[in-house]
Amino acid sequence: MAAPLCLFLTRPRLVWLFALIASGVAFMISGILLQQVMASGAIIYELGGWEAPWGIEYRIDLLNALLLLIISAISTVVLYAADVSIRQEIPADRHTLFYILYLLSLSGMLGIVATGDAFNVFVFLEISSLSAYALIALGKDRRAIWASFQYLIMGTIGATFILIGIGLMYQMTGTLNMEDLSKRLPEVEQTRTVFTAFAFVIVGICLKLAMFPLHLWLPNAYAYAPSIVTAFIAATSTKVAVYLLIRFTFSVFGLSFSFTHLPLQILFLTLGLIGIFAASLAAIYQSNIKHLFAYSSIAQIGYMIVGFSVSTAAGLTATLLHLFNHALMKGALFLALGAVMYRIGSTQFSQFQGLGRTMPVTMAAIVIGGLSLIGVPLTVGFVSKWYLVLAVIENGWWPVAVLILLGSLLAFVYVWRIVEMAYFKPALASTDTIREAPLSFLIPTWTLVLANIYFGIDTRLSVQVAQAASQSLFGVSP
Amino acid sequence: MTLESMLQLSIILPLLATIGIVASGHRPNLRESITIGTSLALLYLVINLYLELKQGTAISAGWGELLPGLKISFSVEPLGMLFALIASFLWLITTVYAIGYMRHHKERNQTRFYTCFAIAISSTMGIAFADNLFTLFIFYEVLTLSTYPLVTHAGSEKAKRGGRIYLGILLSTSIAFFLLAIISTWFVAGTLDFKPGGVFDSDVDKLVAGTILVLFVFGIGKAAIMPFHRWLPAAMVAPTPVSALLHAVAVVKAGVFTVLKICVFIFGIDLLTLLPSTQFLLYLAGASILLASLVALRQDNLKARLAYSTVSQLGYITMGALLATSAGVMGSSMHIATHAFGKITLFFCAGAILVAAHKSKISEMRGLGRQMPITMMAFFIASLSIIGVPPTGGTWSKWYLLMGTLETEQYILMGILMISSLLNIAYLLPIPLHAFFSTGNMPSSEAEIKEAPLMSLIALCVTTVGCVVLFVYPQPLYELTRTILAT
Amino acid sequence: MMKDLLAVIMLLGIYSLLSSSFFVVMDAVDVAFTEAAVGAGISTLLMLVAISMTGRSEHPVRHKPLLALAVVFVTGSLLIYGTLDMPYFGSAHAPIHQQVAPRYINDSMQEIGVPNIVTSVLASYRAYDTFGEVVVIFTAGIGVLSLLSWVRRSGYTKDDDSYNQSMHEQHLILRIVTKMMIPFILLFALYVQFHGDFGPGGGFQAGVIFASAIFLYTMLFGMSTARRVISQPFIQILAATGVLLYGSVGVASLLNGKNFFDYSALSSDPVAGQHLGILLIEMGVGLTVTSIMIIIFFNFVSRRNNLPRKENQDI
Amino acid sequence: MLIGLYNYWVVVVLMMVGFYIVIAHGNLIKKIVGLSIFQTSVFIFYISMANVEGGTAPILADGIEQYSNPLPHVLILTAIVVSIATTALALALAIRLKEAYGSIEEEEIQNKDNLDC
Repeated sequence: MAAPLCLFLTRPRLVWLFALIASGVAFMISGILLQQVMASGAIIYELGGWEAPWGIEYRIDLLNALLLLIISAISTVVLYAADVSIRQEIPADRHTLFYILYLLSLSGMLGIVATGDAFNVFVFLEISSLSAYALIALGKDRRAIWASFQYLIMGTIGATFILIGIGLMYQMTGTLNMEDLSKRLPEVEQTRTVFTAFAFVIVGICLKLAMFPLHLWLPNAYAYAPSIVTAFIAATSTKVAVYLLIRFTFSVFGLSFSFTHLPLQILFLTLGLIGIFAASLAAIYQSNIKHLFAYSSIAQIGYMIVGFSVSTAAGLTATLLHLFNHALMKGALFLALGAVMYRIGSTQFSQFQGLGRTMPVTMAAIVIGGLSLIGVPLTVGFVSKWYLVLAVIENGWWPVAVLILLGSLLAFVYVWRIVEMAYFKPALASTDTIREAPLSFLIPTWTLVLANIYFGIDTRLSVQVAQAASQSLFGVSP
Repeated sequence: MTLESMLQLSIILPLLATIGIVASGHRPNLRESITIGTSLALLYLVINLYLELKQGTAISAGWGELLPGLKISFSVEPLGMLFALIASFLWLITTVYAIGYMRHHKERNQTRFYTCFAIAISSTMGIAFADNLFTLFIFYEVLTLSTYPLVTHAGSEKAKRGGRIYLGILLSTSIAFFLLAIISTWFVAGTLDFKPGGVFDSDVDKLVAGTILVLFVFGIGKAAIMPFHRWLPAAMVAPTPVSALLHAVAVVKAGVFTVLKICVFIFGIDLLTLLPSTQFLLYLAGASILLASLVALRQDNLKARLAYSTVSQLGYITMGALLATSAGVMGSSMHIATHAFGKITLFFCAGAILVAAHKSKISEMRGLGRQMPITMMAFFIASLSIIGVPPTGGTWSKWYLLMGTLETEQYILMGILMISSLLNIAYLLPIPLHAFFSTGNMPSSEAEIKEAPLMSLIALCVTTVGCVVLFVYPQPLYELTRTILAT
Repeated sequence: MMKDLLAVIMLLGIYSLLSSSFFVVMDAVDVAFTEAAVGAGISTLLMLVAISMTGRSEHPVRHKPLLALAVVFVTGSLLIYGTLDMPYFGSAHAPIHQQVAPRYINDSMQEIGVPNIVTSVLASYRAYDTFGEVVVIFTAGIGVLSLLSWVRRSGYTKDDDSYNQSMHEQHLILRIVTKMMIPFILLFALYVQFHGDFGPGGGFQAGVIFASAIFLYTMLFGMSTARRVISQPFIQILAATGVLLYGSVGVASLLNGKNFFDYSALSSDPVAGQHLGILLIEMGVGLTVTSIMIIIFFNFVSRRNNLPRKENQDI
Repeated sequence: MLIGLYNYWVVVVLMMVGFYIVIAHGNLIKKIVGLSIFQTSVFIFYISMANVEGGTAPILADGIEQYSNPLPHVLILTAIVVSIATTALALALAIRLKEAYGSIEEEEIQNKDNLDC
């Protein structure tokens, strides 16, 4: 059942169309998967026909099914725009390589999410990261290479940390399968080794996650990568890291361990909040819009962390919702930026003057995406903020709720800067002749924007899945 | 046409009009006929709804559920009806006025102006007919956003600064406090629907409910309670029709309307009297009334003076709502109407003076009554209405507000109301009096000053007459406000 | 603090070699084999090529080690703290030896029929991991290609060749010895490839050895000669074929109605099927690793050859 | 107790040496070297874990009862491949950086970047 997912792990030398089809197929499969999981509970697929602790299995429950859907959907949509953008931003002889890397990265992420084996996670993490490094380095600017190198160092340290953590866990339990781990860990949970294992896994994941103090690699990596890559990575890779965080703390280590033995709750809460504010403030002062949204990503990750730290089903629901919604927003925003890049060749703030008139459709997309980021009603951003604040209040953390709302105010400030620039200033002479972006950009961008609005109004699907997923996580863990 | 669709149409119609306005952007005549046509149609719709309401028909419509329990839905009730009537009627008048003003002033970006105007009215209708807090909140935010381009219409650095203050205060209060209050209400009461008598259980924690009340009152920045009133004077950089409709009528009234609605239908007046924070807020409103009046005295710019006067008048309405007696609520809702007519007239006059005489400073207006007698006469009558002197509508609302303070034995507040009326006299009446009875200090330019454009003149006469009619024939207003608490 | 990067890299090579001998002591022969080939061999080589381009001395830049030291100290002490509750080194009763591993040790002979347990775990029980591993190396290859591949393909002038030629003339003895050695190395690689079932070795190690033979050839006979023998597109196809071969083994079992990578589907006799499967995927691994290693190396070297010329042009 | 764990402690020290090089050094090649050391140390850690006293290499043969644990070996085989892949990519990036900036020192690169802005 899950195996067709692997089909596209095979890689002939391919072109855009093939990549698009592959990604589309993955999307459809994950859609079907989600339906099946909703209907009949977790799907287990044993690779190689060996049962779980010995072989490697795929274990798809609601949580990963949701993630699979998000990742493959975003990737499909983004790929659709890739053709045009890539032709301009990357030299011709690298195109095939680009698509290969892109697919590799995609399959890496899907692999991380689907697998039920801790070590397998590490392997796929490396696949997706290595291809991401290379993709980022394809950026035109020479700073892209430097950003990529920084990312590589940080990412590898993170991965090695995770490896150490997995090793320690393995040493204490003798198993690598997540399900098995979660059964055996409680027996040894008082040991210092398990504590250390947990710490290493978490720190490693947080590096990948770009959680606040460990976020330094992210802005440059996002800003200098080719636009398509930014759109793809921004919308998916941090989500995968959040998934891992949830998976390890809730499923593998179990709620009681993660939150009662350790001061994790307060730690994450503080870091999340600081992240929201520091990154939002940083975003306000950026002069490059890609940088701006990169910082906003860090801030949004802060929200997810806060939801996570609430450690109730409601909080987790909020996090998952935000995961889903943020992927939609950032996908749309970075794609729209890609369109701007395509026409103007820069995403410098000053270049945005008057763009509201020269590229109205693209700018409208950015505005709606931005509103969603702020959390204005009728967009997805509102839905997740609503649940987040509700979850926080449920726990009686009033000040946190106020801070979250203040955070969205900061988001408003940086989004509004763009709006003002684009709509209330006359166009620059140099950009006066710019035309609207080509359709192949507009269609995917607006697909995501409309998804933003659709899921902001008809929230049944996303909320239900998120709720069910978080409840099942809480049901599993004692 | 069913009533339900009529209700929905009253919200959608202005939105539909925006399409026409944008499409006909290059033909001003067509564009403005569309605007006027739409406003006529809207008024017709609202009056129809009013007549139905009078016969006791319940009208409601839903647009589906956003989250479980979070519906977007509308219904007609007397308070909202009152607000909708005022807003739709004054939209018509203001449009007429705006056409004269904008053409005479040769403003740029007129299409954007009319478009945003229509969106603003649509969201005002949404606010008026909202059936729950959530719906109200959405339209509240839409109103803020759609009026921003109107405030910064001039495009100058000053306008932009004003716009930023406007947007900054309104949005930050609404997100940081209003939304928080809504979510807390949801959390405590489990519903956001407006219900007569309130949604909170009677045994709700007084402290929690009190905090929520404070959050609401602060969060509704549009009600311009001090210390969140700064946006209102800042927004005066807008063209006069905008100041007139939005900052005298739609926006601020949306604010106080929301306060009133929350007091009556979320808390319920019974609960309201029990809350510890009500006292505090009452005195805050009182302080707001007095301070704003004092500040108004010192303003030389006419529009700024009017703006501070608005801040002070809004304090009346908030205070009336918080008094939590039927007289107070009635006074408040009447004051929404009477103040709307009075203030819009004043703004129309200010605009007319600006257009015709290019004057915005009060000190320059001496002797202007001879050149612009109609305008100044209207100004005089409207001032009387604001002060609350017969034969104007303002008399009634002030009367009921005073009754409210008496009933609750809030003698201090009563004193405040009295003093503030005196202050009103002090900062409003001198203007027309000087205009008529002093000699001008710039004789050279006065010869060229003529009466305002005809369209604008018609508009301000209509509203002036409105002020008087409200005094002579307050029956419908009374009926409507009386039923607010009865439902 | 070593300022000479060459020395640093040589030390790293020695470190790798030492750790590989440590692996032998620890009874991990397969790993030792790989570490020796990769850590001490390939990666040292690649680093050397790299510093030949980037310069071999480190600038004496002052860095602020305090923060780094603090971080390292905290991490280190956390780890030490973590070790306190670990089972003792070498203890046979540690949970790690109780849970999953016994199955491999006791039953793999019946289930798979391959004496080298590492191979059977690698290629069958955890085939998916290995597949991932192949994909990782493939990714790296593609990544390097995308970073370094030279845009102009026909960038070799006569000068370069003659320059190379003259250099190589001087190493006549070396050339002859190497020429003689290369077939043996290749042969050894093949042996390792197919003998992986019984002794240490397998596709990965074989691939590395195979590639190193070609490196040797390249180093002595020059890039252009090597390019003539093995063209870049050809290798790329080879690399992709390797991954595909691996993947299609999985798909084949899928089509036969079993799970992905369930080799028992490949033949009527499950054990024989396992054998066949392992053989095939080891080939896939070998193929990919060889070609990717060659791709990486070629791209590094050709980048280097292009570098000085580019600078000349700049001047 | 000390004897039982000394092996791990040595490994920890090695790891930290590598880790220190990665974060403290400005030279990119040295960073990569540090990463290598860091990763190799983790490998040693895994392999130590797999060792059983009196065991032999996990290749089945007659007359031997005690084998080392094969699973970590497998994991480390994979991990070694991952590490060489990372190293190769990192080196490639370093070469490109050298071409683009004319330097492989972290500080110099950052300085040049700042000049750009």
